Amino acid sequence: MQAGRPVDPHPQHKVPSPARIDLRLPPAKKTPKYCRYPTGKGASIGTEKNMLTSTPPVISVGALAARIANGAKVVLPPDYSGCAMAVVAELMRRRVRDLHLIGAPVIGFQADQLIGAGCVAGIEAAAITLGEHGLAPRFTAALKRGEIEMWDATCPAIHAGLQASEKGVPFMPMRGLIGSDLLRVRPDWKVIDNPLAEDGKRDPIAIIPAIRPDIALFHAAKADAHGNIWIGIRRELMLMAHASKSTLVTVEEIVEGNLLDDPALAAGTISSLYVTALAVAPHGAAPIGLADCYDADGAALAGYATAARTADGFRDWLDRHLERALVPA
Amino acid sequence: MQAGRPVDPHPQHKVPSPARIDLRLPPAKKTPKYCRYPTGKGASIGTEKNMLTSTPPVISVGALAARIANGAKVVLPPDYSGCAMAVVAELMRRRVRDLHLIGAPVIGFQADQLIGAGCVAGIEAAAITLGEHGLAPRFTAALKRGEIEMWDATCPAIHAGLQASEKGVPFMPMRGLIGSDLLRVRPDWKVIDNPLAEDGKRDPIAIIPAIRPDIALFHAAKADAHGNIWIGIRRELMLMAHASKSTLVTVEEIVEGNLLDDPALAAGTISSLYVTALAVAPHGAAPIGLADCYDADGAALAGYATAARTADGFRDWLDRHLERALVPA
Amino acid sequence: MSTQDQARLSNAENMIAAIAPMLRGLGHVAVGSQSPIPGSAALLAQALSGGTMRVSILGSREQNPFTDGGRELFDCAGQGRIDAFFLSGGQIDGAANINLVGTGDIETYPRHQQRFPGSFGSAYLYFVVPRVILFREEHTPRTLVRAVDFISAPGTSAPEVYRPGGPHALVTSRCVFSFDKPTARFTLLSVHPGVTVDEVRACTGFDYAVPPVVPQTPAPDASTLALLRGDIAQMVAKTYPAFALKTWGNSIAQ
Amino acid sequence: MSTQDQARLSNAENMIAAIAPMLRGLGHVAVGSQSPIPGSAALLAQALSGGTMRVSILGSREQNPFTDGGRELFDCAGQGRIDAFFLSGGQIDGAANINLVGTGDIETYPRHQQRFPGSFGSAYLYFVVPRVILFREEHTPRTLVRAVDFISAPGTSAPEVYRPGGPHALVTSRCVFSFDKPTARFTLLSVHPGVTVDEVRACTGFDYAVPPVVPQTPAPDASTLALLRGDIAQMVAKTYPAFALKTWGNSIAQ
Repeated sequence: MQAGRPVDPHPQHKVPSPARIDLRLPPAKKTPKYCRYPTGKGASIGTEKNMLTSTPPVISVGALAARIANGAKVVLPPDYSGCAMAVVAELMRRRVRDLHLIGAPVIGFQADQLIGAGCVAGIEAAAITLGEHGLAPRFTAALKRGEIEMWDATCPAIHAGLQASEKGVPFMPMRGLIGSDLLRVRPDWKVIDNPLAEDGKRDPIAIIPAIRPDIALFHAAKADAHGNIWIGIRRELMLMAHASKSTLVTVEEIVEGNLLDDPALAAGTISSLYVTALAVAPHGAAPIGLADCYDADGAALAGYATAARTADGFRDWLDRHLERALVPA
Repeated sequence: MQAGRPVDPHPQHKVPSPARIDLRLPPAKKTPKYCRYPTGKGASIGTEKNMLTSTPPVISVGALAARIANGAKVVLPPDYSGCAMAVVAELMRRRVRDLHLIGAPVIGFQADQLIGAGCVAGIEAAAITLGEHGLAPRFTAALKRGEIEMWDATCPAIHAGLQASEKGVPFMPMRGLIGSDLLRVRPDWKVIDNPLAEDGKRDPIAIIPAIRPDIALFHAAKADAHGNIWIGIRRELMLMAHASKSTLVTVEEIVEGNLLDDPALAAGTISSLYVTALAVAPHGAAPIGLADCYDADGAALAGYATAARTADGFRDWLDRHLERALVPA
Repeated sequence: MSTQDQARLSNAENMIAAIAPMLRGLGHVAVGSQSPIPGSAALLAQALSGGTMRVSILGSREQNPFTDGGRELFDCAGQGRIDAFFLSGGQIDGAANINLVGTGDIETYPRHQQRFPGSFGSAYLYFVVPRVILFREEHTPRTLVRAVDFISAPGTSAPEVYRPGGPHALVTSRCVFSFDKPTARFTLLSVHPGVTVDEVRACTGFDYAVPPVVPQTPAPDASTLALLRGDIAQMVAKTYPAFALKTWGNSIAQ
Repeated sequence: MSTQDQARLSNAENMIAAIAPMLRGLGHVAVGSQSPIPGSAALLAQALSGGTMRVSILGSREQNPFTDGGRELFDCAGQGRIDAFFLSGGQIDGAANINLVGTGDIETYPRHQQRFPGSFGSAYLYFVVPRVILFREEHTPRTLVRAVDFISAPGTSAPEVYRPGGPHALVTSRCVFSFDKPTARFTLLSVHPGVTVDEVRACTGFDYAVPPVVPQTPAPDASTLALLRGDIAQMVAKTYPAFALKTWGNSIAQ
């Protein structure tokens, strides 16, 4: 695919029209059969609340990856947050095509690997880097050959675009940017005059269109049986989930109980309301680390960075990696 | 004070200019004297991190209240969040004047009491209500007599205005509102054409100016010795703190250690970075409840609602209340 | 209590029974705080949904999924993740405009004749939630007026205004109106047991369409009623104890 | 190691010693991830501040106060709560424009001759943080250029542009430049020990002002140097282990 400047990378989300009114009650049903909560005398209904609701399905890593179609717009976290590397491996195995990746707000190994494997048509991020392991070599090579579209951004513009979707508004204003060449290569960003400026005073300000990904994909330490996800202070993951049409999550483990019942844990939990499906993937962020769970495997990451310097090196790495990373479908 | 329509309730925050460069190192100091962390062999520097930083002072409830000057613009949480009722009592005792209250986004007993005590010049909120205890009687009476300014809002507009300050932008766009009489009584809100709308298509959208309070005032379950505040899922308190020039907090207790060191607690913690000063006020939200700490005192609240129906009844209530609520200065 | 007495519905139960079927097939129904009748209807509809419906009740400790502060409900609605919500009004008019601010000439604002609490989230949620159900127990010419004195949120909008949501129906203690968006007008859809079409006309300050035959609001069958007065009432009591006590008596108190 | 050897500063230490005094008197200094030299300088300045300075280091487990996700640093800066920040550039030019995107004619974007990682938060933080200190260890005509090929963030702005922040100084392995906003030009402020004014001129691709006398960058006194190489080095090692190992050797490894 040739690089170019599509007119609008973020078409607005359409909300369906309300259905026509229907006053009839549904056909009578025998109560216990249709209520998932226990109705016996001893049962406490309150603590079973989420059993009443539609819970996101727990599926395999392969099945989760299969929900990411060719051409999907996928938002991914930076390497310091929770990266669903097991799913990235599955996407490369399936040779998914034409993904549009969004780094929230920067992106590292996930992007470089997917680009190297030919899965990516375009990328929007404030930076693409392997951090202490240097430049992202497959990204750099693909860009040089014109194989991928690039939407250079700046961190707060990505946050602002995602927050616009989170709030259901078409844009967010943002300071800075004026005089940056980012505005030249981002025709979708505009500068307007602040409509609230004092009379007669010019106050130019950039506006950033909403970013509405098809899919948010990330890895977290734990989910509960109801599909709530604990993310702790990594709230960019919550923003990603709020902004996206669907959210796919891998977790280290599924714990008993309800994360929302514990006031301390609830503060770091994304409700299952925003979760489309999840899969259990122990060590699912490796070789990148997962805060408070495991450190990054520096040797593995350095090995990748070295191998990926050439297309051949990357192919060898990929073959070895996919063999190792086989998961049950 | 007569009700009216001031031109701009939210003048923009001015950031001071950078100081001139100074390359000289400060005068040499003997190391241990100027470093607050222990330097002995056994000391772990890392865990003492916040001892290095400027920590908000812990002062008395009276001293905290004394930081709220006549005419201050104060943002207060709704009754379901953490209300610093002990400070409200002190403000009434001091007969603070001309406060501009902002409910984030609705407000109850705090506003009604402060209005009854003659402390309030204006109020911005999406609703003023005592909830199950009915209309706010002193608010209603003051409005009828033209004693306070009213800036009627709608919940997401207050959130948007506070988020604008949180992000350092002059406004936020918001859907809805068009055709509402709120736009007639809020000349500071404007409707513009979405600058990103498709060519030739009109898409009117409201823009809400930033709300930048002088002070955020609230009560929370706990602080740590470093001045970090645990708020759990009550993140409107975090938004209030981010948006305000200064933040005053009362807490049930101050705990040992550092809330930010625990990944679970950190997720529900506001950094001391945003905290100007704090005071310990056990049962400081009473008679309103504090989630997971104590319930509301329904009889006390009902008693207030009844007494406050008349000006005389309110004065009697206030005398009794301030006598009971005496705290050390 | 005779079987007949047991089957007789209170005003609140009539409204719950009228609202619940309007929620059928929806994925996520949200309820504001201090809305016990819609809350009860939503919990009943959820119980009948076979586990497909999610209900979020503000102010509930247990039916509340929100962990991102007070703004999350509104953001969630803006994202299109809330299918139905409930609004009331100190005044509601025939064009489904609602007034939560106060009565009197708007030129004298804010010195109202009667001040209501305020607009809450109505000026936003009415625009973005696809199925907004209006409810008002008091059905009199004082509450259902020809034209509201203050529009907290308008019933309809010009075509260029972004508005995926809007009014679906109005449920009172006497009847159910449906709302027709193209004509911006209510239609009398059903009257509750014991209420006549003429009585509705006499008690309503606005004009509305009346079809040749106005059916009675369908009553819940015996098992649904038992569910409402049993498990649902117990769940409602957790969030709205005063309402549950008034509606279903001491047997529900925990 | 002789006393003289001990006093000799490495390139990194020269830069740290040059940056630390620029932070004096500030309340809150923030440091991006992968910025060990500014991070070390900030921690040193904090230690010398008598407890009045707060330092936030992105990517640090222990010096990081942010609990509101990736956006909080930027929001915090937008609120005016960050007094100083540090930016680097693949290219930096004489007007303090920085390029973090890539080299080559912008008309061929995005097919750069050399691609850099990207602009990170520079296009915002450069505008809103009052004291932005530019740093670049490599001081050559390749990095310090006449005009950057791509402006990630401009050094100055037109008067009508909201810009409470901007460049304060540029610190390299050879010298310190101060930045003068009205003339949009750097001035050579000091050269590091062993570096000459001519050497700086030869290695710099942009033009700048040179005062009649250019002092040497003040070296830290013995106790400050001991602090840097002792406690500060240990703190730095927690967040930047590779840098600490390279700069201060194995004795620092934990």
